[in-house]
Amino acid sequence: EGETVGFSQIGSESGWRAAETTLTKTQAEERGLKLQFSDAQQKQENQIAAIRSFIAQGVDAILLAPVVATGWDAVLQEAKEAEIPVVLLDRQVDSSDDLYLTAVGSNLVHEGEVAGKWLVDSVGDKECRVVELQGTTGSSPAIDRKKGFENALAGHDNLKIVRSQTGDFTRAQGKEVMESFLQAENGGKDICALYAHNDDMAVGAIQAIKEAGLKPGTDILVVSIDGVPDLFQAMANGEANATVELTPNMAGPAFDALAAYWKDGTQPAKFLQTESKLYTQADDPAGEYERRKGLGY
Amino acid sequence: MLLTIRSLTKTFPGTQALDAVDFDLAAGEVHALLGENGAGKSTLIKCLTGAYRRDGGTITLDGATIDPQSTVEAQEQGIGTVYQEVNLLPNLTVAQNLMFGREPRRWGLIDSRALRAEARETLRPYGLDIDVDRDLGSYSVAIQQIVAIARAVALSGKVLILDEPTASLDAAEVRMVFDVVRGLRERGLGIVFVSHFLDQVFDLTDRVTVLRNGRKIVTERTAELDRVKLIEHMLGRALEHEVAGQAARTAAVRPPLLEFRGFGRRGVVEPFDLTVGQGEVVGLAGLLGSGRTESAELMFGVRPAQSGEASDGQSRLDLSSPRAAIAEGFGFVPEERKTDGIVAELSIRENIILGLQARRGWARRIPRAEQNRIADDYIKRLDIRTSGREKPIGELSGGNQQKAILARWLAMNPRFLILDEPTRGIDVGAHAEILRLIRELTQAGMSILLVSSEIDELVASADRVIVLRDRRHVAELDGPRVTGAEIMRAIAGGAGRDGEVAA
Amino acid sequence: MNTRALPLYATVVIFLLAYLLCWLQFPNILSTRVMGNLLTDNAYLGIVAVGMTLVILSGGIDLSVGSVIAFSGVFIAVILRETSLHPLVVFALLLALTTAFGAAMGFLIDRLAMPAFIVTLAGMFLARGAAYMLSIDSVPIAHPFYKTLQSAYWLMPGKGRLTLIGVVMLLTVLAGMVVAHKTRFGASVYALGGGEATARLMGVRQGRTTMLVYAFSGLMAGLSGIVFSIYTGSGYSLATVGTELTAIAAVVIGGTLLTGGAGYMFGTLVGVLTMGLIQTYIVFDGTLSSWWTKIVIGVLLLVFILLQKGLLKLSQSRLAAGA
Amino acid sequence: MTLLKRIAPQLVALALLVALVTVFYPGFLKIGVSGDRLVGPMVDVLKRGAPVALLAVGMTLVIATRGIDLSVGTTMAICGAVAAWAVAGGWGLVPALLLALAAGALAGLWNGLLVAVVGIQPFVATLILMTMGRGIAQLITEGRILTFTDAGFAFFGSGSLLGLPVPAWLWLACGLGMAALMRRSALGLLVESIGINRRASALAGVNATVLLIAVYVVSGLCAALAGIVVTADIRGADANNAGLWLELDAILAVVIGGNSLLGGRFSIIASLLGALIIQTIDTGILLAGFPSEYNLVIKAGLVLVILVLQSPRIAGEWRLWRDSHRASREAALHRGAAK
Ligand SMILES: Nc1ncnc2c1ncn2[C@@H]1O[C@H](COP(=O)(O)OP(=O)(O)OP(=O)(O)O)[C@@H](O)[C@H]1O
Ligand SMILES: Nc1ncnc2c1ncn2[C@@H]1O[C@H](COP(=O)(O)OP(=O)(O)OP(=O)(O)O)[C@@H](O)[C@H]1O
Ligand SMILES: [Mg+2]
Ligand SMILES: [Mg+2]
Repeated sequence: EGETVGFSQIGSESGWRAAETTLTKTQAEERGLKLQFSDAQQKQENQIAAIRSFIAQGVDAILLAPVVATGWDAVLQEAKEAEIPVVLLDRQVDSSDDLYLTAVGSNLVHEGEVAGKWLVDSVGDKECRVVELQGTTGSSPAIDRKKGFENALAGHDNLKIVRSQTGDFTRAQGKEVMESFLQAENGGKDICALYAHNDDMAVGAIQAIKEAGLKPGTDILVVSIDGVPDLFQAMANGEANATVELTPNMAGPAFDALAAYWKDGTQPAKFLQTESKLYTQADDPAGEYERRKGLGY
Repeated sequence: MLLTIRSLTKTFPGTQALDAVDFDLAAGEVHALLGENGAGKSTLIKCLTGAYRRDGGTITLDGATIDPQSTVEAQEQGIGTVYQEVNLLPNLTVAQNLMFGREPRRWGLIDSRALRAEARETLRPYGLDIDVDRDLGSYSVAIQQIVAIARAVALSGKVLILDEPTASLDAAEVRMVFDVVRGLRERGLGIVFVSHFLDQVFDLTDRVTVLRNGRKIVTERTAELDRVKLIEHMLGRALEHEVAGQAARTAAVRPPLLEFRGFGRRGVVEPFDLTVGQGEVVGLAGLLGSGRTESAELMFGVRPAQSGEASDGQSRLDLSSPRAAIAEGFGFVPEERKTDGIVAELSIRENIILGLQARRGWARRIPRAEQNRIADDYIKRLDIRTSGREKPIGELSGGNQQKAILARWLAMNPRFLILDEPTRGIDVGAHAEILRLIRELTQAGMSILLVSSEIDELVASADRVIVLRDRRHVAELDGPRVTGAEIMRAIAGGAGRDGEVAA
Repeated sequence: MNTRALPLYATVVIFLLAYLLCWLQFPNILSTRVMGNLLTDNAYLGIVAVGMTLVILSGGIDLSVGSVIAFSGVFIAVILRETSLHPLVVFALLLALTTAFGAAMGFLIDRLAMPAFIVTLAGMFLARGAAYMLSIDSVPIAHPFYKTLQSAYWLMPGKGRLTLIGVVMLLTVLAGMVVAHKTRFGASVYALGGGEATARLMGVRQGRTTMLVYAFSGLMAGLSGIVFSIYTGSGYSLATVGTELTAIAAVVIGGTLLTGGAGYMFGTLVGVLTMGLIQTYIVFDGTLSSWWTKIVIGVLLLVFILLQKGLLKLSQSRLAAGA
Repeated sequence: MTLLKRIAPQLVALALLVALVTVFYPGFLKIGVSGDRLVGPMVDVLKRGAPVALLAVGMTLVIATRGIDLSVGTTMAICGAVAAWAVAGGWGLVPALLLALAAGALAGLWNGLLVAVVGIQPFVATLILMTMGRGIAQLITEGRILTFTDAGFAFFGSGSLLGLPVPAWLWLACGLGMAALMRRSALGLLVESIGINRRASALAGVNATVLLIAVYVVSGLCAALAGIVVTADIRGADANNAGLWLELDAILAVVIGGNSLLGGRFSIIASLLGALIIQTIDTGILLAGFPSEYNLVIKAGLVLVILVLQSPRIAGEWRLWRDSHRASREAALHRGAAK
């Protein structure tokens, strides 16, 4: 016991990630593990350097939340040669799967599909013009959540994405871009639904909709992804309609898998998928808000 | 003729700097180019060497028409130049400066050893034994000037142009430079020499060309001219009183105004005592680097003193910073006008009222009409040559910039004004004017500290002269002992080394 | 002693001192493994900093380099994916492209008398935008030649790896030293940094030199992009955001004056290693939260700069007193 | 009159840009009324331009002193975090705003001391706070988005006054007020003089050190206002993203405003126009509906074109061409008259 685990986190760019960091730390503490934390400030080069430093230090395992899918072969190979197991958190890499022990995470495309399916189901046969707030241009959640959503809409010609712009995963940009959507779509009267790649943008956009004199959740349906507390609050107020949860507790399953591996070399499955649960206004959003409030979001 | 210039013309916005000027330079002559401040001397040189694009005119060198577009081209054609003020690069070593653009190379790479050797070789005729591997900026202005001259000489195959090369040199160094120039004349080079020191002109040059307001006035053999006539050509009128002779020193004891006791700073100036009387002109004499500027800066709080105190008879003075010194009624016209004096992109008006405004505080702006009045007043009184008060001061000729800085301080009417080389680069007319002004100011009760390398100037205006050597005040001359010979002796360290310290 | 080299000495002394302090706390830091990592992990930064040093010496600044590195990676990855060209050919194409890009910025800066800060800022937007347009996705590079490049290293005693890209970085610094200190072009660069007007009067071909300086920086950014693509084995348009600022900080810590005209190429190497050491120290420590990481990096940066300033003052006054 | 001449290039650029955007989005100039407020893309530009415009006011002064302030973006984040923390903590609106302004002033003071007293080059000195600042902001928010519900505070972000958005009033007041202060008092002259030649100004008795510090403090205060606006706008302090990279936009605005990065003469009004130009580009891109990946290239291209057209060399060539044209026309007239 008392193993040292290095954790290379992407950064702290959103509340969700802060929550993931907090949960990883508390999980490690509960299990009596020593956590070496390194914040990469959104830079892959910092993550690679951190992993190499972990190897040089001789940690017992490495948790990696990769900022991008590509480019990990060499450093993972190094870890493998040093016989240090690596567990990927919440995002995938495109390296060969024998370079890491396992990956814990959700399926980003699937999340988009869940959100899209909810919209398809709730709109029915009505004509619906959808606007989309993308995540940071080029980031894998932005790409995959867009793809999944489009998959779900395929074949339903009454739903059309009429505007799609990046909101950089931030509230401010979400609000600003939504304002311009409203502006461009006849003051918002032509928009029937908003799909945001994360909840923060949705929260910003909800404000923009309110300020334009429309009712978010009623006049414009709002569906987004992540399940952060503020969005549950919005749902409780009837201002948002649905969110797909992405649990920030990725470390728990990771530590479980590591414990088993350390004990007798058990190889876990290569992908431990977390549930992408859909929450709607019917799922006691106020209660969910209370449950999540203190998690460090 | 080696070099022929025909109807050279150059116009700046608002100024006709050169108006169809003709100029000839023979091989084997030193040709003086003279004129008041702003007459167009530097402009002529810059047009000739491609630093400025000329508006019209032809240049012929050795019978062939040339049209240098850049200073490099001029250099390649054998014209080496020392420009006024813009000299060399302080961040490069002496050797790099000397050899810039023609560094010796081995296998395509600069050969540092040969570079140093050649640099030392270039400097040899000037008797300068300095470490050529140190940054040029770490040397005094005088040494930088000699390095610039050495570089230009080395570059000039046919023509050497020197724009006020001697402004910051003292007598011994001037002699050295002149020896080199004479040697070049023997070798058949044509040399253009710009200076406001008429003695040097008569000493060195063969012919003289005078410019006034951008026009050529006359070209004559130096030997056929006398001083008075030359000045008349330059000014377009006779000079009423040239700087010469003794100041009319009154034996009357002046009431003391300021007293410095044990004033000094480690590594800058050794502690000294100094009393300045009401309406008195105290001169500071010494060789370059003897600590005159440093003494002046100490008194003005540029570098605060570490020891000693100053008082005005009633109370102790706070001289911890220029602002404090100004509040005590001090003023300071610095030696390096480009870095310490002018604020180049501001207009003449703004430069003149800057000190006044700073003293009034930012909240109380001097009304525009008042600013205009002050500026116009000094432009007229000091005869600043400009197309208007709104011209950026950086576009004035060097001498006129100096006058504008002087105006800044006069406008503040200090009780004690420190003038560090106030006449450097200033033409004869203005020179006389400034010395007249000094007299006028002292008569009105202002006290003046005059730092100068020109002993004549000190003799002409100072009531008392302090001599510095190696950062120490070594002698004080007053009354009838303020003569050129006495000052020279004290500087050289011959007479009265001891006993006269702070007599 | 020559006063111009003082900042360099100060930088080296501070770096060694810092390394000593780190070693006292984490003995592991003196292993060849960490030293090898320091070279490999900062290879791309070192290369781009060489170009930046020259630009800063000339009195300019190049904000575009981070984006150019990202663009290079994407360019290489996309071309290798779409065509069957050999990577070496692609490298040549890329270097020509980035050099031309740098030269174009230099042209604007000189001919239109526009400030370098702004021109290269636009260049930064442009290069990043071009990378987006090539591909938004991160693109893996699968070419076998890349595997060879990536696995080219020399195993030092103690299991440390001296990688190919680390060596390339050291060679680049060496080349940079030659260019800056041993060629007429280098002398012109220092001259420009010392004062444009004076440099012109002394015979510097300002236009040519400016263009070459930025072209050199573009070349270095391209090379750095190649190294970065080898380092990560992929191209990603969001990579190396803000690297220009890290590079500038490294150059400044290395003792080069931001106003131009004074500094040493070797100092930049030390500056880069110092930045790497700060990173390594923080990872070894492993207790800093995300926000304390940022604060500590800033504080360490400040401490380095203050120490350098202090050391400089001290030795200067020593010299003055001794003289 | 001289002012008009000074800002003419910016006005022309803005007009051309508006025309260009209108081509791609015909409704750009439409202004409607919704309730008691004006709505329309132009109003959006006025509102969305607020952060950059506010930053540009302080940045203009800093740049006039030959400095640069890279830390304004992070200062925004710090001040926003402070304000949100105070409001959420029940301090009340006014103390929260004062606290945020104090934080901005403190950040500016820190920069100013490093630059003016310690003597670190502005780029590096402010780079330090730029690096640290987000960490400090996150320390306050503990990494989450600190939300609040105070309607009074939100008013600064999304309220409106006499039909116009409050942020627009803020930057207009701040910019015009500062411009007036600079020109009515002697501050403008003194700031310009230390920017051109600090040493000479100090020798002439200008209190250069204090003035330099003050300029950075003003920049910090402007950043604080900008931070308040963006925080109020989304009703939450987003320490990570508030003001991210806005320092670059602010510098760009100052330069598009025709101010020299080498210090000296400055015009705040022109910088404000620069900020408007940038915001028009940004809003125009959003409205025109191009795919996101083209945003940067379009912005870079437009900025480059504007800067090239404004560059002193081009202006010089243009004047030369115009003068020679005029001269030849006059000559032709003379000839005509002679006949
Ligand atoms: N760059 C410039 N822009 C505008 N006007 C200029 C510029 N340079 C010189 N002038 C003007 O041209 C005239 C001639 O200046 P120049 O420097 O040639 O005088 P000078 O004879 O060298 O004087 P000095 O003895 O003071 O050095 C002056 O009226 C000056 O104001
Ligand atoms: N010959 C020299 N060799 C080395 N250093 C010198 C020499 N002359 C001057 N210096 C240095 O240059 C600095 C400035 O010299 P400067 O000539 O301005 O001094 P100064 O006493 O004011 O004389 P002046 O007023 O005649 O110029 C001094 O600190 C001095 O140490
Ligand atoms: Mg002259
Ligand atoms: Mg002196």
